[in-house]
Amino acid sequence: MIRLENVTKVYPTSTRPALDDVSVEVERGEFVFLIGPSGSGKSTLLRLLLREDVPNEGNVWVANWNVGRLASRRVPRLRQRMGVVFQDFRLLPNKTVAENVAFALEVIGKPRHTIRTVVPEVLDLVNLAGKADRMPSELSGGEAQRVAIARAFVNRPLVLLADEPTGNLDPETSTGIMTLLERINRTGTTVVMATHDRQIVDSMRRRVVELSSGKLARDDSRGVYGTGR
Amino acid sequence: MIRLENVTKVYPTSTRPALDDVSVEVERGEFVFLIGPSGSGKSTLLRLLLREDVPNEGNVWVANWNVGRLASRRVPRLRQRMGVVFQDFRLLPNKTVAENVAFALEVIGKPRHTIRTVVPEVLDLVNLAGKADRMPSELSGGEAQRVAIARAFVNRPLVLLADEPTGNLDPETSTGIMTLLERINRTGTTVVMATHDRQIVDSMRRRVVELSSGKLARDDSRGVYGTGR
Amino acid sequence: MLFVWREAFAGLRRNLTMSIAMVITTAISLGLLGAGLLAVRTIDRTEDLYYSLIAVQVALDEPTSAADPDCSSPVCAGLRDELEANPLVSGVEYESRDAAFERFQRIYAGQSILQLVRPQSLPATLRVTMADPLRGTEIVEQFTGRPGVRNVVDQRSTVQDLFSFLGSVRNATFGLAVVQALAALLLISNTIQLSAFTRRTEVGIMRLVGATRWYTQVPFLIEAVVTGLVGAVLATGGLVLGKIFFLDRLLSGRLLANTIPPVGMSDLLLYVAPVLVVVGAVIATLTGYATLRLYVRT
Amino acid sequence: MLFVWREAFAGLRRNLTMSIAMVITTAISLGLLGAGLLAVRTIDRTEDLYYSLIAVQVALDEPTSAADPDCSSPVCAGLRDELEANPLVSGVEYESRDAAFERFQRIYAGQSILQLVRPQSLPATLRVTMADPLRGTEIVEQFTGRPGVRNVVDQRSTVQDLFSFLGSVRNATFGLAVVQALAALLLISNTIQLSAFTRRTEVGIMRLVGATRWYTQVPFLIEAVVTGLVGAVLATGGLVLGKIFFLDRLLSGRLLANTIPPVGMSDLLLYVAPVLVVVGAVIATLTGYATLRLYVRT
Ligand SMILES: Nc1ncnc2c1ncn2[C@@H]1O[C@H](COP(=O)(O)OP(=O)(O)OP(=O)(O)O)[C@@H](O)[C@H]1O
Ligand SMILES: Nc1ncnc2c1ncn2[C@@H]1O[C@H](COP(=O)(O)OP(=O)(O)OP(=O)(O)O)[C@@H](O)[C@H]1O
Ligand SMILES: [Mg+2]
Ligand SMILES: [Mg+2]
Repeated sequence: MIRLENVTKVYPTSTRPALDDVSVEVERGEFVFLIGPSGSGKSTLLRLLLREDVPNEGNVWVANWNVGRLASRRVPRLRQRMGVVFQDFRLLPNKTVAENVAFALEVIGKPRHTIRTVVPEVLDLVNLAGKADRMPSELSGGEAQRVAIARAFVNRPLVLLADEPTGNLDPETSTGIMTLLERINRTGTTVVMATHDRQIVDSMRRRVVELSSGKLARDDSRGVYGTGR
Repeated sequence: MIRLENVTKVYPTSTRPALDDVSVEVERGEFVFLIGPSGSGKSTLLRLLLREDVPNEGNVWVANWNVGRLASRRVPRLRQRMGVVFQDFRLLPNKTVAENVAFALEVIGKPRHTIRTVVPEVLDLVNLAGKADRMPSELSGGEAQRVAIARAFVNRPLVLLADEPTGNLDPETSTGIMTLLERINRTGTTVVMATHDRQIVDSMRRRVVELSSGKLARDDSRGVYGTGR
Repeated sequence: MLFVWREAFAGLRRNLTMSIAMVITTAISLGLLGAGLLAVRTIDRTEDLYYSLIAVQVALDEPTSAADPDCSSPVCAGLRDELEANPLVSGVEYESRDAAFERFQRIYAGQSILQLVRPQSLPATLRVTMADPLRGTEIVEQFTGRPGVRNVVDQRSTVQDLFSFLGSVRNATFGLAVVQALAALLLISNTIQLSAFTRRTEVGIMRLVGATRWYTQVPFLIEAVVTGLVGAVLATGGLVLGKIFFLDRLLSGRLLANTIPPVGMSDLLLYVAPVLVVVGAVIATLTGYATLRLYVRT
Repeated sequence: MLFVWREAFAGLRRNLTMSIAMVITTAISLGLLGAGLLAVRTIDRTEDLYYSLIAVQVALDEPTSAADPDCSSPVCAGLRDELEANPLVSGVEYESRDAAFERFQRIYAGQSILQLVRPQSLPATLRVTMADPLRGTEIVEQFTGRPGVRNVVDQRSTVQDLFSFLGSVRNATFGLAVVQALAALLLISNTIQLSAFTRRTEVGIMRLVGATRWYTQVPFLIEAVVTGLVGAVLATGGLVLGKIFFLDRLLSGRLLANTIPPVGMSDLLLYVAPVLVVVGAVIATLTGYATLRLYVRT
């Protein structure tokens, strides 16, 4: 489903590569934790998968797309099959919670009546049924994160990328989110989640890919967070 | 230093109060963890201290200012004596890392040469000495958070408010940040920190104020995160 | 599709003062263009009017003028026949001294110069209509100094002054229209850039969620085209008001009356207005498209 | 302080096309205002010119005109003395038939009407300069029909046409200037709102870090004032070009030559330009200030 072949990414203003000769393969339906200290390149890896940026060297494959070499006008189709939860939410500020979630469906041309039934279901799933008409600025950090998850998941993507989706959540809500992601994963969606949350990684016992200064440091099929601290 | 007297805050678009009759007092030089599940009102409490919003009922005192009743033109003076680390960083997007930190000094009219010596020191303290000329968009999440901390601390505030300053950090960096905040606290600065990080709270053994649905649920002088999960 | 229109009008509304300024500037620009077109049209009209009137006048000398009410004298008839035979000439008309005096009285009715002129000072004239009005000088050369001829005048040169006046007016309006159009172009381009800029985060997010470039950009284009069209309509309205309250008064004022033909409402609505609408829409679309291609990366 | 200027110019640069559009619109508006002021000035000048020239003309009858080269006949001398004694009259000048013919030849040099007029058809005239040009009709009434008088004409009324023409031009330029000023105001106000809007996150953060309202808003105000000033300078430049390439040609063109006095460069630079600079700066400042108070909350 996802394959990185010797991928290197150097940001123009930076001297040290953010990703350095990384090769990883993720099968369809896998659940992968992406860990590593701050600045180790986790977000960068996810950005390459989404074609927010292109690698300097190596190839990035998602499904059958060679993401790094995709023509710009093909990019929307790729993204329509992926769901993303960003570290900083990235909700549309002028749309309500429900409209934000609906947008991911509008973009792929889903008919109105489908949207009207699917959106409330998904909001219910993330425990935000009562806040459908709030604007993003009127949400707490954790609530905004759950809206972002709802939007990423609503169009049943092939791959779901999540960049620290529990970063701003209390342990209880985090557990809820993880249960949700597991459920999504069980429907066949490949999930790649960058995280710092030791407890979650340790308790779930899924595949762990660790980056360190842009290099692949570890790839355990049933890993824990690590030995530090 | 900080005193909340029966403070209630209801957002216009919301039915349930975000803060409900909360009374707390924090002495000069204290270190307080503010905990509670997502949406319990932590950020709201900090917003009231900073006069980003005013309470519907009750009084908020910071030093000798009655914050809720302060004339608008006095607000800048209040804020100049406080340092804040926001949940979403809030760095100035068109200024470099160094300029962002310098801005907090410019605002209080510090002379140029002072700024030129103090800023690199503080950046060194948060381990960002090499990234002084980066733009905020070129930072990883954790790096941005450290810039925010540097800016909040650079003008030696009376009170430092931090809204989940370790939310996006790996355990190691988190420990570094906490050491930093403790050091700042030892210089006499009152620190109020909202967090979800169980490990940090449990290991530091400081005062813990817990909110639950806007109500004060607990106030332990040497508390732990709680019993859940 | 609905989304696209919703966004376009939201864009215009979101920034109402900006939209108004943009529409006004576009309207003034198009209005000036329209005024220039009207000047051109009027010049054409005036030329038509004068060219049908303009003739080479062969004034006859005193004896012939005094004695010949119908050009029956051999001198007059000879001149007339010769003129009629000339291939440059399309027609010849005889105006006797009495007829000339009557016309003079008509033209200068109520003006003090009338008191200075008596019938005896006016000559009888052969008014020669030219097949090609530009070649009047040839007739002048041919007939000057002939027996019975007092002098020969080509009226064309006297009308030239009027045309140079109208030409100046046209150039000035076109000049202003161009400067103003520059402002309008910049404004339209700018509004789009700004719309795109203020919404760059939003559009960026949309693109990340899988929206196509077309989907996010068409609203901006519609904003531009609507501006162009509304501007054209307002410009036409402004010209109608200008015609009624300024031009009609100016041209019926005594200084210019009977020298410049009035501007017809039909010229305005059937000739100028459609041009403005088309120009407004096309320019706005092109500006919008170019701006999106060149400046809007997201 | 340095910060403030840095931000203001960064603001203008950040949005260059917008700034240009804003400056052009302001310049055109001020330019039209200036053109209107010039028209007013020209009307004043023309009035001055004509009021000093305008006189009541007492034309003498044929016998007196024919016989009297220096107003020495009793009829003429009597009329002159009586006029000079009249308190409404500030001066009387005698123009003999020959002098009148010379002047006529001078004014209409090269025009066909010259051929129609002979000395005999022109009367000798007493040109009466009025102490109060508006009361010419009283002289007309008093002297019409007196022995030796052919007729009495108050020239003022004939000049009225010219003034109504100039008045129309003035009204049209002022009208356009007002509409354009509206656009300029909206644009300035809007640019500030936009500057503030695009920077609202930034300004919000600055305020949270303790910046005062003044500190964050003054850059916007400076942007507006700079626009107003640059607009005024460009407007003046445009008027200078307009004067050289349009107005001078128009007024020296034969249709209007010798009827409207030319517009002097000193009028433009010493009278109109300072007004434009002051108006531009003041309006921009007020607009900026009002916009910040009313629309910019942060
Ligand atoms: N746009 C950019 N321009 C230049 N350097 C960048 C840019 N984005 C990230 N970097 C650098 O690349 C490195 C990796 O960044 P990345 O965001 O991938 O880290 P991360 O693992 O997501 O960290 P965190 O856990 O703090 O979010 C960092 O050193 C960062 O400074
Ligand atoms: N501007 C607003 N308008 C309306 N409701 C708001 C607004 N801001 C916050 N709320 C609501 O107030 C409640 C408390 O929000 P707050 O941001 O204080 O929570 P929090 O404790 O910081 O949560 P988190 O840990 O998720 O950041 C939430 O239910 C939220 O939906
Ligand atoms: Mg990251
Ligand atoms: Mg919060």
